[in-house]
Amino acid sequence: MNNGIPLQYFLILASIMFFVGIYGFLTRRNLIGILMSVELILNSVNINFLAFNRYLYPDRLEGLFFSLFIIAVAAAEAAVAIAIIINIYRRFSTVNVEHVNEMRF
Amino acid sequence: MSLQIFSLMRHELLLIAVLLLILVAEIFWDPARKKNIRIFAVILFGIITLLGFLPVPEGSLFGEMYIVTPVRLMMKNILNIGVLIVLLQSITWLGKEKNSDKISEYFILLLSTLTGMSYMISSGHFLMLYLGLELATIPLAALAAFDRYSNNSAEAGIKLILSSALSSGILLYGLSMIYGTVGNLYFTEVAGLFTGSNLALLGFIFFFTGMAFKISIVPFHLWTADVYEGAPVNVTSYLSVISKGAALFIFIIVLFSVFPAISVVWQKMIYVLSILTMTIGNLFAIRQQNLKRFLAFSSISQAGYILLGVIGGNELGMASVVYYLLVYIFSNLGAFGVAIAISNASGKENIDDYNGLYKTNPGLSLIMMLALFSLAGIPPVAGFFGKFFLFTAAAEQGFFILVLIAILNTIISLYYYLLVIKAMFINKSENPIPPLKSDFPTRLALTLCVGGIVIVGFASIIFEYIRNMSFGV
Amino acid sequence: MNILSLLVLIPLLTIAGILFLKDTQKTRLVSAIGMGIQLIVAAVLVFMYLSERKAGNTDEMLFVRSYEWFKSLNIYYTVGVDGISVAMIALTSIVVIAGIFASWQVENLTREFFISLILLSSGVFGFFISLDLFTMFLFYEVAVIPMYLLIGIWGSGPKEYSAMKLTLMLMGGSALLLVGILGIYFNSAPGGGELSFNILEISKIQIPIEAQRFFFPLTFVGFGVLGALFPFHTWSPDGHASAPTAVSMLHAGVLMKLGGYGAFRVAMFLMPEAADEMAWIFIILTSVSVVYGAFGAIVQKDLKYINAYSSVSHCGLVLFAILMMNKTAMTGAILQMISHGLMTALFFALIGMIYGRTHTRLIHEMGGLMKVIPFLGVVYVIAGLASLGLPGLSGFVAEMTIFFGAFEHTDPFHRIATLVAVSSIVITAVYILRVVGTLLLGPIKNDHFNHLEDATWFERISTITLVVAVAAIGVAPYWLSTMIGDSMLPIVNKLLTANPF
Amino acid sequence: MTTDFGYALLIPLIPLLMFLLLGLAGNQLKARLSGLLGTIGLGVVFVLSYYTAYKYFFATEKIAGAFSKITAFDMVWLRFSDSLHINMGILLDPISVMMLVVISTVSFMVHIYSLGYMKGEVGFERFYAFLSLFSFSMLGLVLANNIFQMYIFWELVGVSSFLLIGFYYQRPTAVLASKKAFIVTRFADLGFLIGILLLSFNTGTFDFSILCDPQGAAIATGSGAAFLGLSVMTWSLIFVFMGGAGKSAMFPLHIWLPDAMEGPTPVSALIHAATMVVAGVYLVARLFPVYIISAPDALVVVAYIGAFSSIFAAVIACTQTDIKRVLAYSTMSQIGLMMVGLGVSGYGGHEGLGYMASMFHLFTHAMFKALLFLGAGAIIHAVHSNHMTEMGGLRKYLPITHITFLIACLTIAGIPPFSAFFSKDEILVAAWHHDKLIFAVEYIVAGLTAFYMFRLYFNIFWGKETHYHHTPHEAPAVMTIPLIFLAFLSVFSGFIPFSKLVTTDGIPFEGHIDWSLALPSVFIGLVGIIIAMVMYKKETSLPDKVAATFKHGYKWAFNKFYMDEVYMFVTKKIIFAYISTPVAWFDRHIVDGSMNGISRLTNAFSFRIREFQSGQLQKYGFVFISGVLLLTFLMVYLWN
Repeated sequence: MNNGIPLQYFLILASIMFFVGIYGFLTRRNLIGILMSVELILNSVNINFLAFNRYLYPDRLEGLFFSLFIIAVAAAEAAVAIAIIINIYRRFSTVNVEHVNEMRF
Repeated sequence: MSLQIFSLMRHELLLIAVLLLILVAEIFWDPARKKNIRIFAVILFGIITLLGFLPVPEGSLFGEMYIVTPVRLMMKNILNIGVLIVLLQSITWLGKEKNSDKISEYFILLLSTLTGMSYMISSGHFLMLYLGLELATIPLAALAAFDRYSNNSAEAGIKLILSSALSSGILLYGLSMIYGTVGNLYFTEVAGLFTGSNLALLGFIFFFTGMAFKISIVPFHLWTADVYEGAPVNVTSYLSVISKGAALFIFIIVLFSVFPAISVVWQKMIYVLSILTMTIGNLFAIRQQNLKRFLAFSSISQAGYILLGVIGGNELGMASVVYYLLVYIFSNLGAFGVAIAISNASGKENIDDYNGLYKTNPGLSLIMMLALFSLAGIPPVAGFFGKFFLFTAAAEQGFFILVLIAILNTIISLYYYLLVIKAMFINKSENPIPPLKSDFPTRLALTLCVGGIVIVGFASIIFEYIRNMSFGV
Repeated sequence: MNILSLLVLIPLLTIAGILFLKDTQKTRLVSAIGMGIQLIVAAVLVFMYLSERKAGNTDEMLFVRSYEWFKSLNIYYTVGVDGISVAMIALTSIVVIAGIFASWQVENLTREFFISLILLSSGVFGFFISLDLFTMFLFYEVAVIPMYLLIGIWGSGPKEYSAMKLTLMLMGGSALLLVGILGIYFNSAPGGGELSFNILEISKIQIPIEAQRFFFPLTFVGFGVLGALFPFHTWSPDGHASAPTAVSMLHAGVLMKLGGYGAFRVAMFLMPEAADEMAWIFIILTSVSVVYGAFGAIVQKDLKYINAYSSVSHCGLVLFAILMMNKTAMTGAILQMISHGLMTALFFALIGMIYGRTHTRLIHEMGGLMKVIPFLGVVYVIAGLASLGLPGLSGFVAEMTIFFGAFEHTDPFHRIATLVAVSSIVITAVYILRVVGTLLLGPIKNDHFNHLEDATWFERISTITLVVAVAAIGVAPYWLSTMIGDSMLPIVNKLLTANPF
Repeated sequence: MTTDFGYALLIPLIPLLMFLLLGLAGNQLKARLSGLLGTIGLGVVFVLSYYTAYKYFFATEKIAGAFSKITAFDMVWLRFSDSLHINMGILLDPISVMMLVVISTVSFMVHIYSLGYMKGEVGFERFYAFLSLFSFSMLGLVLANNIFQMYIFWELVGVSSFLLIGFYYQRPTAVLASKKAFIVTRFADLGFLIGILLLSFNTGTFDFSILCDPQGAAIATGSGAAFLGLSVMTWSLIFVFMGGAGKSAMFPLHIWLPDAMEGPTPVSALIHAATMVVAGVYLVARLFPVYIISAPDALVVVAYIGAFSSIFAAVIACTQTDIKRVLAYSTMSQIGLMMVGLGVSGYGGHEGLGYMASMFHLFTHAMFKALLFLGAGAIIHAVHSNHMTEMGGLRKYLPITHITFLIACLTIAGIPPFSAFFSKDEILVAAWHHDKLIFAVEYIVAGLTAFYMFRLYFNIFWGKETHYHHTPHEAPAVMTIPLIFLAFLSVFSGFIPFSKLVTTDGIPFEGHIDWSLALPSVFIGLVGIIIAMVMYKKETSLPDKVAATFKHGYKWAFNKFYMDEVYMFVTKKIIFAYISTPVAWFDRHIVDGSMNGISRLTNAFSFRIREFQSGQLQKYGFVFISGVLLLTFLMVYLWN
């Protein structure tokens, strides 16, 4: 079981990924890039779940299943998002997020 | 697996059945008469709305992942009523040429989000909650972007999907921390094992903000206005009422039943956030010209008021929130119903366009006025009662200052609601919206709303009914 | 059917009746008939009340009926009246019928106008009969909201602005009020037990003093806004100036009385200890507003502004008297409400009628109108004399009762405040005579005025009704005063427990 | 105590009914008829009053040698508390009965006179309605059995006076005058009211019979607490006197009276000479026991104010040219004299000489002053002017008026055996015994009075030969008969044994004429007359020379010592410019401004925060994340 990597490492990795994702979300100008950042966030969550499950509560597989579902949902989400991004591209001829701000105030 | 599942999970199963039927109809229906799918779908939905009211035993499924209690059922029924009205209001719009090729898509998307909400409402486990939430959100993005040839609609779609993805990411991150501290994600067990450790608290906050995003609580609300404005009016009305209502409901359930241990903490958070939400929502609403955007901000501030019921943290709070949601559905859908009818007929969505409306369309103006008064909480319409109970719930916990701030906020909101009323009744217009004849479904929807607005308040039995069910959340 | 509920029902039925009419003429007629019936019912109520009292019924409230409404919160639809509410109901029905006749000539959206007007009046009636704080509050807001449309649609001048200001400020008041009511509710069972919204129930217990200190000012100011408490009175000049005739009448005549009535029925009655502690603040405010309003009225040029400031002064006197917390002064307060209600309604009716003829409300543009419209002129003088407290008209009775009641306090603070308030009678005379002198007397300033018509029949009905009421109270105040005074006893006794001065 | 005075209720009620009848239905009646109706009504009152006087003074038993106080009628009108309630009642005692006679006589005469004088005026029926209202109020005032009832009628009298002064309401001066009269007296009434408040709360009653009972508890109370060195009772009575001073045009509240002459002359005769203006005297007389026993200091105030007013007015009267104004100042001066009479009086028996004399003078003054005014009315009627500069030599044209006017002038000058000789003499006697300074003042006043009255007389009836547009003609009989009747009373009413009838304690005493003081006063009267004769009988330049000699004094007196200007300064400058305008400004801009400011602030704030809603998805995200962090910090902060 304990193959030498402490739980904290996973958690730190996950937090790094999480914040990288957030950073990406806030700074990437490309819509696809933003979407990928979100995926990064979701994956950091997956890591968290799996690590907790494996290290702390190995008798039940809740975390595991949770992350499976997250992956599935993320896929669906990405599909819809990309579809909309394509439409955005059609309408705005760009996928730069800064140009998608017709509605404000 | 027995028949019991069917009866317990009735709402969801029936919804899925309708979904499938519509899908089948879409495939086999004569293309020339596809428009009739609208009627077909609405009638089907009407039937399941009625069926939803059949008595049902309490119980749970999947090892308490799926829970049925009277109040949850009630909530589902309330949502069904709301969706029925939304669907009725959509019929005219769907009949338009530009939508003729995606009629069934509309129903399928919309009903699948409703299915998601139903699951969310019945959830007894965070996984179920999450799944329901996503099911309720992702198709919504598609709905928001439903108008393929509109820039705004596309923008609304992308803003919704990306923001909600971010928020679910954060929510999930929070859940993962809670999981890490507790070890599983059943509501009942989390409630028992939840500790006040910093990690758990952090997890709670992340979860909280994720939910707050759905309910569009300030400062997590910024997507709301843009999405509401960009999405087709019908979708906006659905967004503002149904999806917000469902999220609010489960939010309360979770707060009350999962995190009672730290109620002091979230009460303080809600205290701050509700003041922010009401105030910011109102301040933005004051200046809006576009009616949809206006209603978006108004619905933000409404969420702030509802938080007063949440902060109550007891049966009365629960009952008042559910009751208010019912009232809110009727009121807001009434307002949107008028907006939809006018938007369909004339394409006008600005408050200025409503100048002199009473001269040409007295009925619509009166309904709009009733709805706005209800939203503003003016007696004798239902909104007054709803607000009153919310405030009572907060006052019961001694949050009198909060109540005072909330009521003062209602004055600001009264101001902008009156602006619309002023436009309709007082202002004169060179070219007012011509008299329009709405078709039967629209009328039916509006009648339902008006009936709800007028009756729900006076008929104390409704409140008492909800109140009695709210025991043992 | 309880006669009290009838008072709410008749207006609603009248509205329902109007809804089915298309014809302007019939609309007026139905409104007049409906409100006429209302007047009769009110008269019957007065009669029933007096005979019941005569028969020895000493209950604090008569004709009490209670229907369960929201059971879990103990909200009941509870009605009941004592002499005070009976008097206020009578006042309201008189003003309403006068208002209906005064708005006989409303052309634009006649049906809507009468519906709003009657809806407003049903709110007022409901307010006066309610014994349950919740229903009371509900009716209170019902009475306030139609005002927006009434001023906004049928008003004149900067009507949108005035309507909005009036509505928002009054709603601001009701915001404070609602908090106060909730506070009372949650403190209505300090020893444990069922919470209650019922005024009579709550009056039997003592709300903890800490709670009172917080909720009394909220409730009092909440009602005070409607009662034109300085400095929350500024909705009144603008609102009145822009409102159409009947609305000004109803608003100044009746609606503002809700403030005074509520202030003592709810704020003072239920929270006497805090009232006693904080009275001094409000006594200062009100005695200032009595004089302040009068001085403000002196230099106004617009008839309606003059009257609005005069209302500030007179309504200030109402609140002032209430705060004196003894039977005489509080009886005087009620009398003053009734008296002011009648005469200010009369004033606004006349101003509306004069404006309808001369198309100006600026007094210096008019003059010598007595010559051309003697009927209206004479009635205006009567109203003016009532306002400045001429014996034989209602204002005198009310003011004297207040002054004597207030003077029962022997300490210098109350006495000086009283003297300040008393001094207003001179200032009142100044502005009333200034108006009468400029407007009605002297030479005719404008040739157009030579061709003005005197009052029409409906205008005569409207004004004569009010004049008769004003004179009747002024000539024979005994019954009214006794009826109110006797009903004041339980309230005063409750106050005395707090303030055994 | 006999109570068969129940019919006395009719005395005030008949005029009230007349007022209602004429006021409501007057414009339907023929003008002549309404005038007659009013006159007949007053005629009945006249008869009833004389009958009452006869019955009261001569047919009613005295109790312990004193005239009893009879309450002929009493009902509770308004109840404040168990002890304090306003009643409406009728109290008959010597002074109220005497006033009944005065009022009904003068009022009746004026009613008759006006049938001629007001003939053809627009609003003839209105005039009679107002006259009836006034008669009602004045009768109610004097019959009041409690101080509050008195106050009520006091106000009503004030308003009737207002209505009558402003009878010619299209004439701006009349409107101004009526306004002034009302507001000044209203201001004085404020004092009265405060006085009543203080008095009633000290004594616990409004009722005159309790209040004025010298042995009663009411009088004994209230002298304890003191304020600025005077007892509360004194203060309250000074305040009450303020009310009286306002109605009776005592300095400095007199300024309305000369202007009130804008009203029709019969009104001036009735209200501003004979009846209403003496209400102040009556008020003090009514409360005399209270004054003398609990607050003698207040009585000193009464005396000095009266004395000052009388000389002040007499000086002004010497310079005025409007005949009605001369008479108005004369009235003021005479009322000052009556106040002096009260002020110098004692209580009981012969001590109460001043009181008796004051009432006596009130009576005789009512008669001769009404006569003077009605005479002046006849003159004005004939020459259509108020100014003596436009008159002269009228004795040829108006013989009856001339004779009656002369009688009145002789009466007021105090020439025996005309009535005022007796009454004035006794006031002087009382003053001599009480306060020599006041006596000296009044002595001078007596001379001045004779002078200005005969200045008036000679200017009108002798003097220069004036050319008139229309030949003046004697007034019709309806106007001359009242003149003759009043002249008759002026001559002979001096022989009424007042000391037998009206005394402080109701017990008659023997009055006699103190010739040692009477002769000098007759002498100074004659001196005044002679000076006037020299100056004005023939047209000479003498008056101008005299005026030039006392240039400044004359100018001041001619301008009424600039009292009007002082008042204008107070009202226009202080009240309007320095109080009301700032108050109105404050209300609009500060109070209302702050309310508007709140809404403006909200709007501005709403505009400022719009940047949050930038439309940029990533900024939304940023706010979102910041929110999360903020909550986290809050949470850590709150949790620990």
